[in-house]
Amino acid sequence: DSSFGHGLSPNMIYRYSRHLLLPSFGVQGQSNLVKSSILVVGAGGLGAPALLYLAACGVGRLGIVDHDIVELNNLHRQIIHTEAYIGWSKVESAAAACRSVNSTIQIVEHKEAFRTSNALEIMSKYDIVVDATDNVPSRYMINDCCVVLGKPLVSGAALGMEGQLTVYNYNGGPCYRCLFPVPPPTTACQRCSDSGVLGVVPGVIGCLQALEAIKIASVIGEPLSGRMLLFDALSARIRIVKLRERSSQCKACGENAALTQQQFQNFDYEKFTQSPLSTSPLKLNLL
Amino acid sequence: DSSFGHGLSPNMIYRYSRHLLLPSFGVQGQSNLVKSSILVVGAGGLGAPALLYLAACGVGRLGIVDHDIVELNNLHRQIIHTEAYIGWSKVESAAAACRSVNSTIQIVEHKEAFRTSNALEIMSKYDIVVDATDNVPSRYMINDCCVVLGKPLVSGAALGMEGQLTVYNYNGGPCYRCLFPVPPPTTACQRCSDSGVLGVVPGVIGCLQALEAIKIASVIGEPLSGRMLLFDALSARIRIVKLRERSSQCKACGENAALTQQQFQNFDYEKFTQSPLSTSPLKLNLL
Amino acid sequence: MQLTLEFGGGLELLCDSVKIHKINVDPEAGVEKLTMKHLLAWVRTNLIKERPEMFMKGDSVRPGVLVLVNDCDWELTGQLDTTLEEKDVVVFISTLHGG
Amino acid sequence: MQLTLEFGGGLELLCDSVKIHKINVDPEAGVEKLTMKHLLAWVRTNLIKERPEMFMKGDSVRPGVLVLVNDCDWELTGQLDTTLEEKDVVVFISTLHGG
Ligand SMILES: [Zn+2]
Ligand SMILES: [Zn+2]
Repeated sequence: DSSFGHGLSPNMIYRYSRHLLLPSFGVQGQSNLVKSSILVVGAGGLGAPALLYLAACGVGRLGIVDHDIVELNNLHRQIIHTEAYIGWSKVESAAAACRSVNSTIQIVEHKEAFRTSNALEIMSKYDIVVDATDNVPSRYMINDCCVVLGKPLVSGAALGMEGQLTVYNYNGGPCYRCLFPVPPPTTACQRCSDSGVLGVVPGVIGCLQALEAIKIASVIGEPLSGRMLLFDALSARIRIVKLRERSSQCKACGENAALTQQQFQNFDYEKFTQSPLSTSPLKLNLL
Repeated sequence: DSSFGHGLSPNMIYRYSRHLLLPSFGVQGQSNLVKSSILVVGAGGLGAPALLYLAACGVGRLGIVDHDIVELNNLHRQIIHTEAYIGWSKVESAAAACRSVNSTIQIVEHKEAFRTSNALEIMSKYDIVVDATDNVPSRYMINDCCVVLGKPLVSGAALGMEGQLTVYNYNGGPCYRCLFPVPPPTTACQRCSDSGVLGVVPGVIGCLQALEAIKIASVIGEPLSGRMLLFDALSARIRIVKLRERSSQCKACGENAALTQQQFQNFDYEKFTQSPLSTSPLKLNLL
Repeated sequence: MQLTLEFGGGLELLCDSVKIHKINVDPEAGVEKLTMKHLLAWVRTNLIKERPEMFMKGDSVRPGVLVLVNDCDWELTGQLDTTLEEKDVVVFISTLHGG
Repeated sequence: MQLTLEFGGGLELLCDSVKIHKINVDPEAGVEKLTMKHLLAWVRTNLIKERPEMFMKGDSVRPGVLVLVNDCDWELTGQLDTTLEEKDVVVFISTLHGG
């Protein structure tokens, strides 16, 4: 610890020197980061770069939730996992990688599926949540849990050659349900495992998720709340668009909503979205 | 090898299945990638994510040039290096990381400074060049070498809270010297080591460099040639702007230029830019 | 009236995989202004080649589709009643869930 | 004439670290059109607070600065002779070299 009030040890000052030199970040930004805690749900294509950059930058406590195991066909995009970890839990693999780049932060392994039964308990220990999952029911569940607990949510998605990014439930801004009160038809809900994704596309979005989480945690800049970034990798075009405000009619965050912890725990997200929370393995038949 | 003409083994088909599923990429895109070779100059903040994603996606031969060693104050942004590699050469460290995510590609280690004396020989072995360096003379030297050898150049830069990205010398588009015929005054040339950089900013730009290199190598989409991406992390704003065309007056690629290999080798880039090719270590005095 | 329409997030698959459409469309006979409501009907008739239920539900877009008029959520511009002007850019994008 | 000026890549440090400036500037007396040449002189007088040599060289910008008029390189619009119109956005950005 330190007697300078910023909580940065001499070792940290050396490690994070390029952050401390930045006038718009500096000692205060790094000090805020070191005191913050961030939960990343999903250690896959989005979570891989998000976790590495969050660990490297010095977030004080970093939680990882996933129930999946590392497979060879993940490695084209999930750059946090190595061949040596095929067959291991993604959380153990990701945690080991994070520790190897920064042994000075606390890394918490949640080797379980994120469900209504454990979501409140897990999420309540963190300041900021990063949604790096790959399916519709998880996105509603994580959003609602963030609303119930009052946590900002950095939400990213990638499929094919496209990516999307925004910050929900931040500082009076809209939540996921404000934008999407009714779930899409199941036929419109493709997953990377079904439809493919160019590996570096979640790479770009995952890095941007880390950036937004860092901005919120260190209290710098303007987070991407009430705005959405739309990324088209093939044409190298990016749009940042203005979103609607928080909806007073929203079933999660609206004026008369007041979603309770009990209601959240009893809500059936698979039934609501008519989609399973877990992915079934891919049957590929190319030849 | 394979008897199906696309050069993909059953193991590759499984590993890259999410690429093969993509209609706009598919077997042809992956096959092009596997047959391509990419040189990344610089295994630092930009090179780290670029190298990991290029290795993971299946580029056939990946070259890494750097003369630097891994230091603790690199680790906040250079996520390819781990604490265990502090004091090692960055090339060895990066190559080990790339091999651990993909042992099926060829990784070539160039543990030396990129100089006019070795540039032609090194670069001639690759199809595409990624400029992930951090200083002005290197940027002119790499550009000119690409012009002499006719290689497309994916150029990224990051400093502070900002990043820039474009593709030079591609398909009749402009080169670096078309845009910047005269080097900037040395007082305008800050490096990350002097001025600081938020670690995830080169992360975003490095991923986008990997993407552009992948697009060129796999012959898909519209590379960012004649356009430049300007990224402002603090405000979460991105502009993609239209650049000038190739200049007929350009000293490197212009009509009457015809820069020869001999002229390139004799050109003094440090004198031209009045900046050294190597960085001196940072003296930080915060306390 | 000249408009640029863009489809993304998979919706382009409904229009021959073409993402950007430069179109000319006029208001209904007897009406002065071109509204989003009329544009949606026009798109369904003229651009959507297959599975129209993946684009529309009733006279609006299906759940999960964001509509942006000049880079602004159509909830802010009046949804179906939004009046379009010459050279406006309208984006239809399906929200993604992959990672 | 209302213009938006943006400074980036470190040039904002020359104008009190403010990146975006909404300004009102009129053509020179006796001249009808506002050109980039006049705007540069105006910026140097009114916005640049320190080290003007980091922004200009002679009557143009210094080497290493890109000038963009409505997201387009000013080499394509006529450089110093570019005529500006109401609500144009002019970006001055210093090229970065870090990594
Ligand atoms: Zn809401
Ligand atoms: Zn040139």
